Amino acid sequence: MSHLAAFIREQRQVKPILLMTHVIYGYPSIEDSLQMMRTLLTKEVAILEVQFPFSDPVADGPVITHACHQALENKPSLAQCLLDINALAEEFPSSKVLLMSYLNPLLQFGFDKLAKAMAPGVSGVIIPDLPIDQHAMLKPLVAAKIDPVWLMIPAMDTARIKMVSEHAQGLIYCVSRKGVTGKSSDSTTAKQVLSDTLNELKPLTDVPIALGFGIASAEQIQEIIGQVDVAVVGSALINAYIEGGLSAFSDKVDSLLAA
Amino acid sequence: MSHLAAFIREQRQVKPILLMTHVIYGYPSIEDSLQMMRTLLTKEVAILEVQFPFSDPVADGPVITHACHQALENKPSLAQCLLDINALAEEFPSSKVLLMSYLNPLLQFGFDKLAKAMAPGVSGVIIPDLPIDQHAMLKPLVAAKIDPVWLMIPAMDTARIKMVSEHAQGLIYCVSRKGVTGKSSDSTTAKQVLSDTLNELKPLTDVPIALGFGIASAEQIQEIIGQVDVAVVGSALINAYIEGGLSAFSDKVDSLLAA
Amino acid sequence: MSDQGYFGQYGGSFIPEILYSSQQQLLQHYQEAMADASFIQKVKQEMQQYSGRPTPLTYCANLSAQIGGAQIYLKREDLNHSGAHKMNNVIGQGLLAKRMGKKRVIAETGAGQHGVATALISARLGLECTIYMGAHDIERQYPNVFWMKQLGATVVPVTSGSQTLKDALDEALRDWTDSFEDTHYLIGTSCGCEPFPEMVAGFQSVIGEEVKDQAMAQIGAMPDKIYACVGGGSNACGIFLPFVGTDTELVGIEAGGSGDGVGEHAKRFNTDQARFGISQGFATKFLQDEQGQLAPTHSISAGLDYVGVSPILADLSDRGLVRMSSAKDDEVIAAFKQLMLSEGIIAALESSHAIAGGLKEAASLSVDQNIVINVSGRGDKDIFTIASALQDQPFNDFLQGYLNRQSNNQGAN
Amino acid sequence: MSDQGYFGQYGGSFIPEILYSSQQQLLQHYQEAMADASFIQKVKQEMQQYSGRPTPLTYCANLSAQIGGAQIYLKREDLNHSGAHKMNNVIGQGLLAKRMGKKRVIAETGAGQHGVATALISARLGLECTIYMGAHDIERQYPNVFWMKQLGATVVPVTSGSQTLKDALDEALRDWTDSFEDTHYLIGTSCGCEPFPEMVAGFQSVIGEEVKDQAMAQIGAMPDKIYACVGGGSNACGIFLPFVGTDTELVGIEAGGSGDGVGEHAKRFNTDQARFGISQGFATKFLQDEQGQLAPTHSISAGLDYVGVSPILADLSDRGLVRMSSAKDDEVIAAFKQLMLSEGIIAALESSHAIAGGLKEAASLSVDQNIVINVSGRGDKDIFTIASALQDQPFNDFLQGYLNRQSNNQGAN
Ligand SMILES: Cc1ncc(COP(=O)(O)O)c(C=O)c1O
Ligand SMILES: Cc1ncc(COP(=O)(O)O)c(C=O)c1O
Repeated sequence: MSHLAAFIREQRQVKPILLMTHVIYGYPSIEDSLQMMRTLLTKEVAILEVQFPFSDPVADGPVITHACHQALENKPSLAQCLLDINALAEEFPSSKVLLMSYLNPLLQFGFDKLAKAMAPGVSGVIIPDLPIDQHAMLKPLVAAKIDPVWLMIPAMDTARIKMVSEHAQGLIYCVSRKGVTGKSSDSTTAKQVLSDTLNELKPLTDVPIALGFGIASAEQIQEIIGQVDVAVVGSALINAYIEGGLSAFSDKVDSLLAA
Repeated sequence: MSHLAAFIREQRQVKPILLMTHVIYGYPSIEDSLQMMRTLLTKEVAILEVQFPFSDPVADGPVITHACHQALENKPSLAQCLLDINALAEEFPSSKVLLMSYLNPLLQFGFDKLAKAMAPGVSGVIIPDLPIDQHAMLKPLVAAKIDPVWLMIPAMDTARIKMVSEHAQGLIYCVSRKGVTGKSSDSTTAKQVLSDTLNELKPLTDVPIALGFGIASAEQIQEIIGQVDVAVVGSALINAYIEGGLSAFSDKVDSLLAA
Repeated sequence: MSDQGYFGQYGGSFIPEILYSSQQQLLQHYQEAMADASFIQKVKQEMQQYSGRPTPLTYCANLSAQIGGAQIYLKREDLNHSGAHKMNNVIGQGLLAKRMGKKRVIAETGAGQHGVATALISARLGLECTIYMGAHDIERQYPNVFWMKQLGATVVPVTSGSQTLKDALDEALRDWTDSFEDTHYLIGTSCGCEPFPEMVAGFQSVIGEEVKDQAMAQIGAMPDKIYACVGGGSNACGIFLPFVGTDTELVGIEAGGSGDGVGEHAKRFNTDQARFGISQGFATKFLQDEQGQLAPTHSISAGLDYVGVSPILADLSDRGLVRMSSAKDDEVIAAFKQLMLSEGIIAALESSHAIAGGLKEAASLSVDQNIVINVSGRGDKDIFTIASALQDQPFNDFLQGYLNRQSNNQGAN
Repeated sequence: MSDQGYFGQYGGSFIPEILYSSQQQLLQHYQEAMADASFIQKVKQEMQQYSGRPTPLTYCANLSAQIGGAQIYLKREDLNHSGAHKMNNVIGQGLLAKRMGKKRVIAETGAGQHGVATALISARLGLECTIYMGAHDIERQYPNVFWMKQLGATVVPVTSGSQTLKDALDEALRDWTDSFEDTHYLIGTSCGCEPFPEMVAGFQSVIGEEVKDQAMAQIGAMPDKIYACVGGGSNACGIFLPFVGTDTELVGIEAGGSGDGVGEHAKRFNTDQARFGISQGFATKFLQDEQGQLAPTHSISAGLDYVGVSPILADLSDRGLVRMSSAKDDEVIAAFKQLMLSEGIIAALESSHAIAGGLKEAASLSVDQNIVINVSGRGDKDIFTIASALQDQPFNDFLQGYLNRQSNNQGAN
């Protein structure tokens, strides 16, 4: 079975919920972004999600979109990104590293080539503009035991939840109902819909579940303990960096880990 | 028969050609325009043509048009104009005074009223935008023995030349073939057409003939001696005034009279 | 239609003798052309294939509901090539000028709409083109001047008198007295000496003819009332004439301007500042002072501030066959906005007078009555006037930015 | 037409999962609507009664003679309400949005033409309207922004990325992921996820359908070649599709820009700077770098500089059913002028690309061949660009004078 799934289950033995944190490769500079990753890995964050920037990140909100465009100023290359994060994965075996990007940069790189370049250290990939219907595109990754992390949303219809559960391997990434990254949706109804959907999913699969979009504090993480295995924090960390640089970033991570 | 015609014939006994000069009532000021008229009459110019300004003088060129608009700044009234020029006519019996204006100011004044107000001193009226076909409009003037001075042009068709000759009384005003006041048309062909037309007219009437438009010098006057009874000078005098004021105006008159 | 060029006491021909023969020539060719089915066909064809006629009749559901009275339909002359009804007239006269063998046309223009239309048809028909435009109007309407020049026309600024439309007309007449042998005077509205009022109204009557068919097809009845703005009167004549003497009431809307004082409006009806007069080649109601001097005019829409009016409308009004009303500048802006917001149609400010007049009266009509308002032209040409009226700062910033870029470029060259 | 939203290898649906259900809803309603004769009838009626269709086919005698080759005809989409073919699409999608019970529409716009068209139809149909427009484009095209705002639309400047059309599209998609329950995304060209490319091309196909009838009536034969400019591809699809597989050759003209360097043009064909890619919801040829980052574009016409192209055209080109060519900025200005001076038609700079392409090829055709060039829009909107290209000083003086009057007025208030 999936290394990623196994890793998460093992960690969950001791932790009520795991933290998955997000860094953009090349923001604010390639050096600093690697520094952020190091910080996170040193603090033993369970999962590190590295976003390779794309010029048109339609699923991202203003904070990450802006950060991606700044990152692109530094002309990041996907090949180098994968070398760098493989090295980190090797250096910090007690965390898992995931790649996140949009379809086109990966498509241009080529999925066969990508499968090779992600191995051995990058466990999975998140592609927000690749719908589950297109799962066949990722065959080369699956063949190489790299887990596509499919997204699901609350109130997704049953047929599609099934499709996700059938193709899920290491992790299922559940995002809040509406909008783009950085927007929290904490209306009670939204929460109700979410738990209904999770209840519909869980009987269908034993793949671990991550919940993301809009989680910015330890409190919010506390709230979802018991519902999912992994809490994803993205924009909140970038905001911390924007406000206070690397040290604020580091403090933010600590406060989240305290959850 | 017409006093005006009689006057011209009488003068022509001693002069090869008579001079008809043009002044705009109210330009540059009512006072100065009266002063110009006095100058002309003192020099015993045969005929004084006084133009009562109109806002839209379509048959006039830039010089007179501009002068008319300046004259209007002084808010001239036709009633006062007629009083003023009647007084001059009385003061200088050895010249004849004609009124020139466009149709609308006269129409608004009313032709019955106009007939009364022109008498006794103003012998005739020139209305460039009143075609001969409309002669009936001037009945009240004709009844009061005030002469409509009809315009004719070279190459006018025979029927219309006839019409003019039938309705002409004191003077027929022949203008050059094309364009507006201030434009001379001294091409030889133009001259030929002109004399052809005059030759067509003369057998039909013994009313004196004036020739106008573009006559600016004694030489030009010399040239038409024998062809017509009266030479009309308009813009040239205003140009003289514009260039050198009243004295230049006066000198210009002298040079013209020297013809 | 006219009797020797007269419409009741109005109309006629009061032009310098010099123009007599060219006017007679025009008259004769016009009458011949109108009797020539192939010419009529050619005009029809150019109106369709070049200008896109027929223009639609647009039902305004939202606007009618908002007003809560009559059902409101718009005749969409704004969809003509050039963006105004002016195109109908220039197509007709342009083809006539070609038929007469003229090499050149001249025209007067106020807003510049007729100037642009004339420049367009001149390019299309291969005629030289000179446009007379008041220096004052040029200042206000430069974008139209820009296009005229781009189209190869010579634009002559008229600096005499009030430097507006009437002076441009005077100047065009002066040019014509000098050039009639090879030049046609392509007058832009239903004014001037015979046969211009009848000719222009005739070419524009395609508007009303279409409305008849469209009303039958879309309403199933003739409209109860038709509204048109009245400058010189050509769009009004065009939509009115086919309905004269029918049960449809015809309402002309003049420029009420900013007030009723002399020079504050362009009303030739319902004011004692205008009365019978003769100038610019014809007899009609002119705004004039007691001395008979033509008076200054004002309107927020450059296309409506003309001192005279079509002799055809003056006569129809005397005979009670057309009713004349007016709309003030502020009512016009309000109507412009209401139409824009409720139906997504940007009408010319000239046309917005008709809309203001129509909406005002529609309210008191019943829901089973139908009115047609003539949208004589489109309003994008009026962006400077509208932006100014609304004091739109971003527009000023945009212009400033453009100017800055320009001076930089020129620096670079 | 499409196979599950695919056109060969292009098209498809690559959107965030969040949009899946609203896309499915749109797909279903679209298919139902297309099967509903009364809906089709309603679209036809609005196209005629609101936008003035059919637009004419104009024969250009002077231009054809000048070129000395094929007979040149123009399809006059510039005579649509709003001044461009964009109106055909917004009428169709606007009525569909109403049918779906949506209260609001959102749209991306580059030049602002689609933004204005969307704002117009939104006012007409009583829909709330939000337009996303690159901050950079807003600066260049403020007059269109002015009208959108006057029409009651909310215009959101997009300050991310290149601040042009593609970023506006990204931002509109982001809005949609948040608002799809009551909002229809009214995309402006034949791009995006299923069913947008097919739907937009379908509503635009009225152009080509009309050309078929008009060619028969006016030429007595189908045209030998048809030319259209290609930005996103909607006007090209509209005039091409009814002719695909016939003997008429279909030629698309892209923006050749100022040169062939990266960021100097907007060619997605005949350049190795563009290749198969997937973004903005669909697969097509995208201008992109080796990392797959979408590339910057340039064109003198804001409406053509889009980084992708309709998947329908990408496929037709692969299959040899459409030929792709391009015209450079300076050729475009020259063609714009030549058409204006010879026929009195002021074409949009976008459309002038098609004219440049058509005239270039017409010369080498025989006089008994016929070509149709699609004039997708009118050019008065481009006055700032043209005046700048021609460095027209009087225009600058006019603007300066306007600004001076403005500051005086504001002083007065
Ligand atoms: C759009 C529009 N409507 C109306 C007019 C007024 O002219 P008329 O009264 O001859 O229709 C003009 C004149 O420029 C115009 O441009
Ligand atoms: C007049 C005009 N033509 C063409 C285009 C390009 O769009 P498309 O390729 O979808 O027709 C635009 C886009 O703004 C436009 O305004």
